[in-house]
Amino acid sequence: MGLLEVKGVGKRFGGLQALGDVNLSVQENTVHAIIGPNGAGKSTLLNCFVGKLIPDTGSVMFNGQSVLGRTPFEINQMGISRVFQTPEIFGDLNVMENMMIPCFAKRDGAFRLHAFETVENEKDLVEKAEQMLIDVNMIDKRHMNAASMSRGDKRRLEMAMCLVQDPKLLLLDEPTAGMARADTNNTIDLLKEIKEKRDITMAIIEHDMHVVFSLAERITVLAQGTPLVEDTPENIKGHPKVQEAYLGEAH
Amino acid sequence: MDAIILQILNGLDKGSAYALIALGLTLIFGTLGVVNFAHGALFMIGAFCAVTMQRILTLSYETIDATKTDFLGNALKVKTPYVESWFGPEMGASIIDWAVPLAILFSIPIMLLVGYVMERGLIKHFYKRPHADQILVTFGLAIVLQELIKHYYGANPIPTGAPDAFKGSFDFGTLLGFDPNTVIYPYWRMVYFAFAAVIIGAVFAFLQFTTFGMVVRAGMADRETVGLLGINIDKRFTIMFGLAAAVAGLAGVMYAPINSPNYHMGMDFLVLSFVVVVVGGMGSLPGAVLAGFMLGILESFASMNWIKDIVPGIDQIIIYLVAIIILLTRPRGLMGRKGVMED
Amino acid sequence: MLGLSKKDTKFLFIVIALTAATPILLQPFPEGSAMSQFNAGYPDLMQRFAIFGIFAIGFNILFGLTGYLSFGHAAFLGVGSYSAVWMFKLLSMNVLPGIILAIIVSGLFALVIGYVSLRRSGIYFSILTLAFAQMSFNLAYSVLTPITNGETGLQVTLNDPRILGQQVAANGNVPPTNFFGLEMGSSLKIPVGGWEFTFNAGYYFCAVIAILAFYLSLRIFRSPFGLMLRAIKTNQTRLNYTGLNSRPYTLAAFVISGMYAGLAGGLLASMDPLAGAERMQWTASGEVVLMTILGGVGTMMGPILGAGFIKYFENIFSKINENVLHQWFSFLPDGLEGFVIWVAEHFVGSGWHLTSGVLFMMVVIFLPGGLVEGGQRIGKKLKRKKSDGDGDDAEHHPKQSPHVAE
Amino acid sequence: MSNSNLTRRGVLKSGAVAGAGVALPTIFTASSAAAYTNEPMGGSVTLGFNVPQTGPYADEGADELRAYQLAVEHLNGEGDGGMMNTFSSKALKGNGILGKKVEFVTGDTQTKSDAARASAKSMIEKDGAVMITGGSSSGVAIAVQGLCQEAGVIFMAGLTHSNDTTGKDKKANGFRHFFNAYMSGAALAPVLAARYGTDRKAYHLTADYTWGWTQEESIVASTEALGWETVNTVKTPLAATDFSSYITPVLQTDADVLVLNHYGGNMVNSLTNAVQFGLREKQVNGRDFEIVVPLFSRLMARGAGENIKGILGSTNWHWSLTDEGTQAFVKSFGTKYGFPPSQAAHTTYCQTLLYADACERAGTFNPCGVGEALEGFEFDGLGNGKTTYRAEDHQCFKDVLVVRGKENPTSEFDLLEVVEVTPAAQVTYDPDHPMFTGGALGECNAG
Repeated sequence: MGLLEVKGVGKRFGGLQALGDVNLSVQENTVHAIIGPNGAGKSTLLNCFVGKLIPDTGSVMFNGQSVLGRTPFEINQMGISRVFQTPEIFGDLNVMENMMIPCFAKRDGAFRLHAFETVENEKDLVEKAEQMLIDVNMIDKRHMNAASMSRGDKRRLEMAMCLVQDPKLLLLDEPTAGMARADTNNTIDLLKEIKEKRDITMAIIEHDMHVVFSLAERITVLAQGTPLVEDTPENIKGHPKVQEAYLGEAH
Repeated sequence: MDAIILQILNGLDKGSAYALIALGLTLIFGTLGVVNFAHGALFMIGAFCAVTMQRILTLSYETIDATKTDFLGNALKVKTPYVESWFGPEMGASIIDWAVPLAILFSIPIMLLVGYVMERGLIKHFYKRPHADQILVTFGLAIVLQELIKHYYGANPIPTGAPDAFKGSFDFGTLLGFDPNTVIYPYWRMVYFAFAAVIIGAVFAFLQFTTFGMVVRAGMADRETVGLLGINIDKRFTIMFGLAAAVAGLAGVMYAPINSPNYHMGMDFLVLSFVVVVVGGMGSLPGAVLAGFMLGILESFASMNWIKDIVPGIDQIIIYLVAIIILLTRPRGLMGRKGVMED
Repeated sequence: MLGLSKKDTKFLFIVIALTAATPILLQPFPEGSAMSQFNAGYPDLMQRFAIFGIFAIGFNILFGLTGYLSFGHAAFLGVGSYSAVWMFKLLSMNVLPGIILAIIVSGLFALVIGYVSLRRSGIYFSILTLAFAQMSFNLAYSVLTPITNGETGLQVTLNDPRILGQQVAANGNVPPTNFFGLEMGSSLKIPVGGWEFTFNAGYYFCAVIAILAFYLSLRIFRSPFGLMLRAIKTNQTRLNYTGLNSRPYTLAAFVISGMYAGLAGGLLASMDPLAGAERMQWTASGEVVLMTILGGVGTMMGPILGAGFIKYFENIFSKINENVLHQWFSFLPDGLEGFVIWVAEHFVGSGWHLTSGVLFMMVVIFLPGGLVEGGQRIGKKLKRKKSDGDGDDAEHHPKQSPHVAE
Repeated sequence: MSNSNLTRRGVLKSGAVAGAGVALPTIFTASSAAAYTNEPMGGSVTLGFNVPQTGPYADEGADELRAYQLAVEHLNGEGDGGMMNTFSSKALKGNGILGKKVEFVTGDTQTKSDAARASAKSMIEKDGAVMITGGSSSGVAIAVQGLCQEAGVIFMAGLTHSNDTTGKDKKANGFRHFFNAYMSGAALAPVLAARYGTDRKAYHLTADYTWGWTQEESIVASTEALGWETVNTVKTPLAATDFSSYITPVLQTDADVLVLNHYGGNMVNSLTNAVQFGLREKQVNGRDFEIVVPLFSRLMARGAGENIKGILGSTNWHWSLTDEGTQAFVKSFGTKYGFPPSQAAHTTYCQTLLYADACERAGTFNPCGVGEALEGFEFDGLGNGKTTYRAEDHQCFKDVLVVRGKENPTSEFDLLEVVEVTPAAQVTYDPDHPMFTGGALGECNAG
């Protein structure tokens, strides 16, 4: 039984069958990549995990519970954190404040009217957030305005914000999209580091084969809304079906 | 039945004014992304173009009539408009009588100019500023414009009649088999409705069938991409602002005979037209027009006696009530696009 | 101290000191001098500064922190006033029950309106709140006259029951509003040289409450709750994917700011026991928006400054008439005097609206951050002069997030 | 108070009343230092002119202000003296009031009860005004009257026509010179019956707020008493600008008279709309359809242009009256400003003179003394014939004018012609008439 069990998920948008009959199982403590050419339905699938979309058919079970029909914040409270294709951070706040928000969410749940406490006085959480910033090498930028940082730093911050919640499952939506090669390599290193430091399950949607093969322990190949194969990176590399699916693709 | 026909006509008439103002608001919002709180003031300036035209035509010289006395007991000064002495009393009188239609010609260049100056002088600097700032600065401008008008024209309404040819009303009822004089409608109000229909049609045709319009529509949909194509969209948007001002101004000129213009008529319409725009859906031109007519008609129905007997005070709140219901059932109004002004 | 950081404590004490000294600060010109027209140190206006300060502080909790622009906040102010006056009519002229009821009723009202309106965001939210407030105003003016006394406004009369208090005062009139015997209208007048300072009980009552309100909002700004509200303003998507439900946060902010408005309304009625329907009109809602933007959205001091600014112009400039102008400019030669007065007339007396319109535009054009930004710029200039040649230019430091208290 | 110097001075000032030898600062209510609120101490006395300067009634407010300035001039012995020369009471000497020069402050009511009270409060608290006057709507008049009662100053109402001002909301410190809705009805109904017959069917459109309701009630009662039938009474929102949807239903009834209980912009628009829909040319059962506007104001009538021609209504006063009081007033106002005064100007001018005269006769500015002098005061020569300020409700009783929109005006001011001057006796009612009950004057308050 995997941490995330996807059974028979299908989704139509009008006349377009975005997802056919997707079955997928993400095992605990593995890095699972979902790859496929443009329009294969990767993002649609991811949106079904986090509550943004509800599939027409099938089930998505996380840790033995269905996530379908739940809102994004409920699913996050179950233990799934998500990193977006373009970093979603709180631009008007500084780095430390960005970090405190997931800390509060983790401790206090989806809503608490803590109007008469002071952020600075939450020593445990401040310490936790600072430790996380140290881990991702951003501690010297803690007072910086988040919007004024480079894209790479924003990505780093977003990941830190997700990781500080100790998620059971971390979903990454093309974490290196639009990045220069150097930045991509930094991100790969960061993710590897994270993987080494803590027990975490990751599901990555990715386009870039370099990233996939550097990180993934298992790979699902998606084409036209249905999974072609699921296997280890080594086996996927030489798989004829995969090559066929990617024929003519730039990657 | 006759009552309902009449209220539909009333509604179309009120709706014409709402729709014309809302159309201009939406043009400005859709193209420039600016929330223009001074739009009501443009409508008001339009109406005062009619007043000014009337004033110009009735510029008079004074002669003393010794047979009559004024309120102080002095000999009465009789005013004779210059046009009457130039063209003869009858011709002159009929020229004055046609002040409002003449004001249409007079108002178009004025409104275009007002729009151009407003856009280049002020609005331009607010494209990238938050909507709250745009609201504040245009609201300030609206106050300034209305106070200036108040200073020179006073606070009282100023009667600005329609030409005699359009006075009186048309008896619809007899065409439809009702008793005479039960279903009648004033000519000028019918003119107003027709005029609104023509203007709305013209604006849509302009946007639909001219290259200029196509570029603007594309700009409304995706400003950056159009900008990337190397098209000078800003210049076209300036023209669009002038156009929107002209639409509001024409709506005002034609409205003058329906209700005597006063300096705060713009503010009276402003809030309602915002409700109309939002109910129609931000940025949607057909939505604005549709919502304008819909709310006008509903408002008219709500003022019918038997409805007021059932729900007292319904005519006071109907527009807001409908707005709430529509916004709760259709999140982005009748025809709004996703993501516009939602943050 | 008081759960505040050092900087905030200092800030709070400055505010307390300024509030306490208001009767002196607002009376800079001697009585009878030509400039005494500009003095604002009389009870009614000082009370209004404090009360509208509270209103704007509350509004800023919603608009400044979450970015939700309510265009119907005056409705809560009006509801607060009506509740308070009803308490004066039924219970007693003690202001306490009135103010408490005002806060409770406006809170409930805000809960209902907020629950519905917060289903939408952006301008759709603004229009929903506007619609609710306009409905309240229109009905209060007409159909609800039995409750609101319509056009005239709800007043206390000699026939009211006032079961816990005096029905008629000893002098045969309606008893004055009081706080356990301390009459709101009572003042201590102290003449100093040519000046006369008025220390009014009602003002200090409002001032104490305003300081409490300010302190509370300072705590909210610094609290995790306040942080969440600011997060809502910048990125609701991220907030939802971080496991936080934005709806109860925005609703709580809406209700809290509605209660602030109700408190302001209750105080307004306590200082002057009348509740007029115009308090709920869209122009009144717009006024608090203007106050907040004019002062500086999301800053602590901004809304208070904005409230003071607008109320000052409304009450002082509208009272300057031609006679006063003649007094001022009588030293000029005749022709010039005539011209100066002709120009000035546009802006004072019946032209005070024009002045406020021009000032709104000037502030937004030249001070996008409101009056607070103006203050900061002046402060910076002074600082720069001091540290001239120091080379310690602020711009060479990494950009820091602006501190919300500034 | 750490500065003992400040404290000492405070005591010195209040010492006269608080008693010598009190070492602590005395907390006193706004006015107890003096015998009454804002007792004039120096050589001048300040009056507060609180009129609408912004909003739809701003022009009316401006005219009120002109009249106030003229009255102040006359009181101080400048100008030609105006109606002071024709006023039956000769207490005023042209040397100010009680020898004190008259000064004034102005404020903006914005035609909102809140703003009006704020403005009046600032006059009382900041400028030391001993009397407040003005206003152009009943809501404002009642609100400010209540304030003046609480603060202990006299309120001389400006333009306010609602029965409530001297009915259920009457106050001991408040006085009204203007006529009211009941009087409009009582004056108008006989003229209507005489001209249009006693078997008419009336349809009322009424502004949906307190003034509108009292006027509708008054007109309905007085016309029904003469045999008219009321077909319907419809309330219209204050904010309405286009009245078409309220006018068209009239077409479907058998009503042959339309009564517009509207004022200001509402009146202009509803009348304009009614004429647009051809109601003036309409025939019902062989008789001309008629429109009636019970409360006419020349300033507002101007906004309706030609539409007012031939329409009957009532008004408090009109410049074309020929008595010597009116002529003196019109002459001095017209000479100064170049156009004739409005009824609002006339009322505010009269109120100022009446107040000053009452102070002279009472020998004090104390509101209680002034009130006593005004109560039951009978006078003449102020343009409305013999007039009484009734003690029971502080309402003036005088002749009421029934007017009609003039067919051939000679100037832009010559819009109304007087049809009949209804004698005061005909419009007088009992103080406990049901339309006026529900309130009490209370005791005069001197602060």
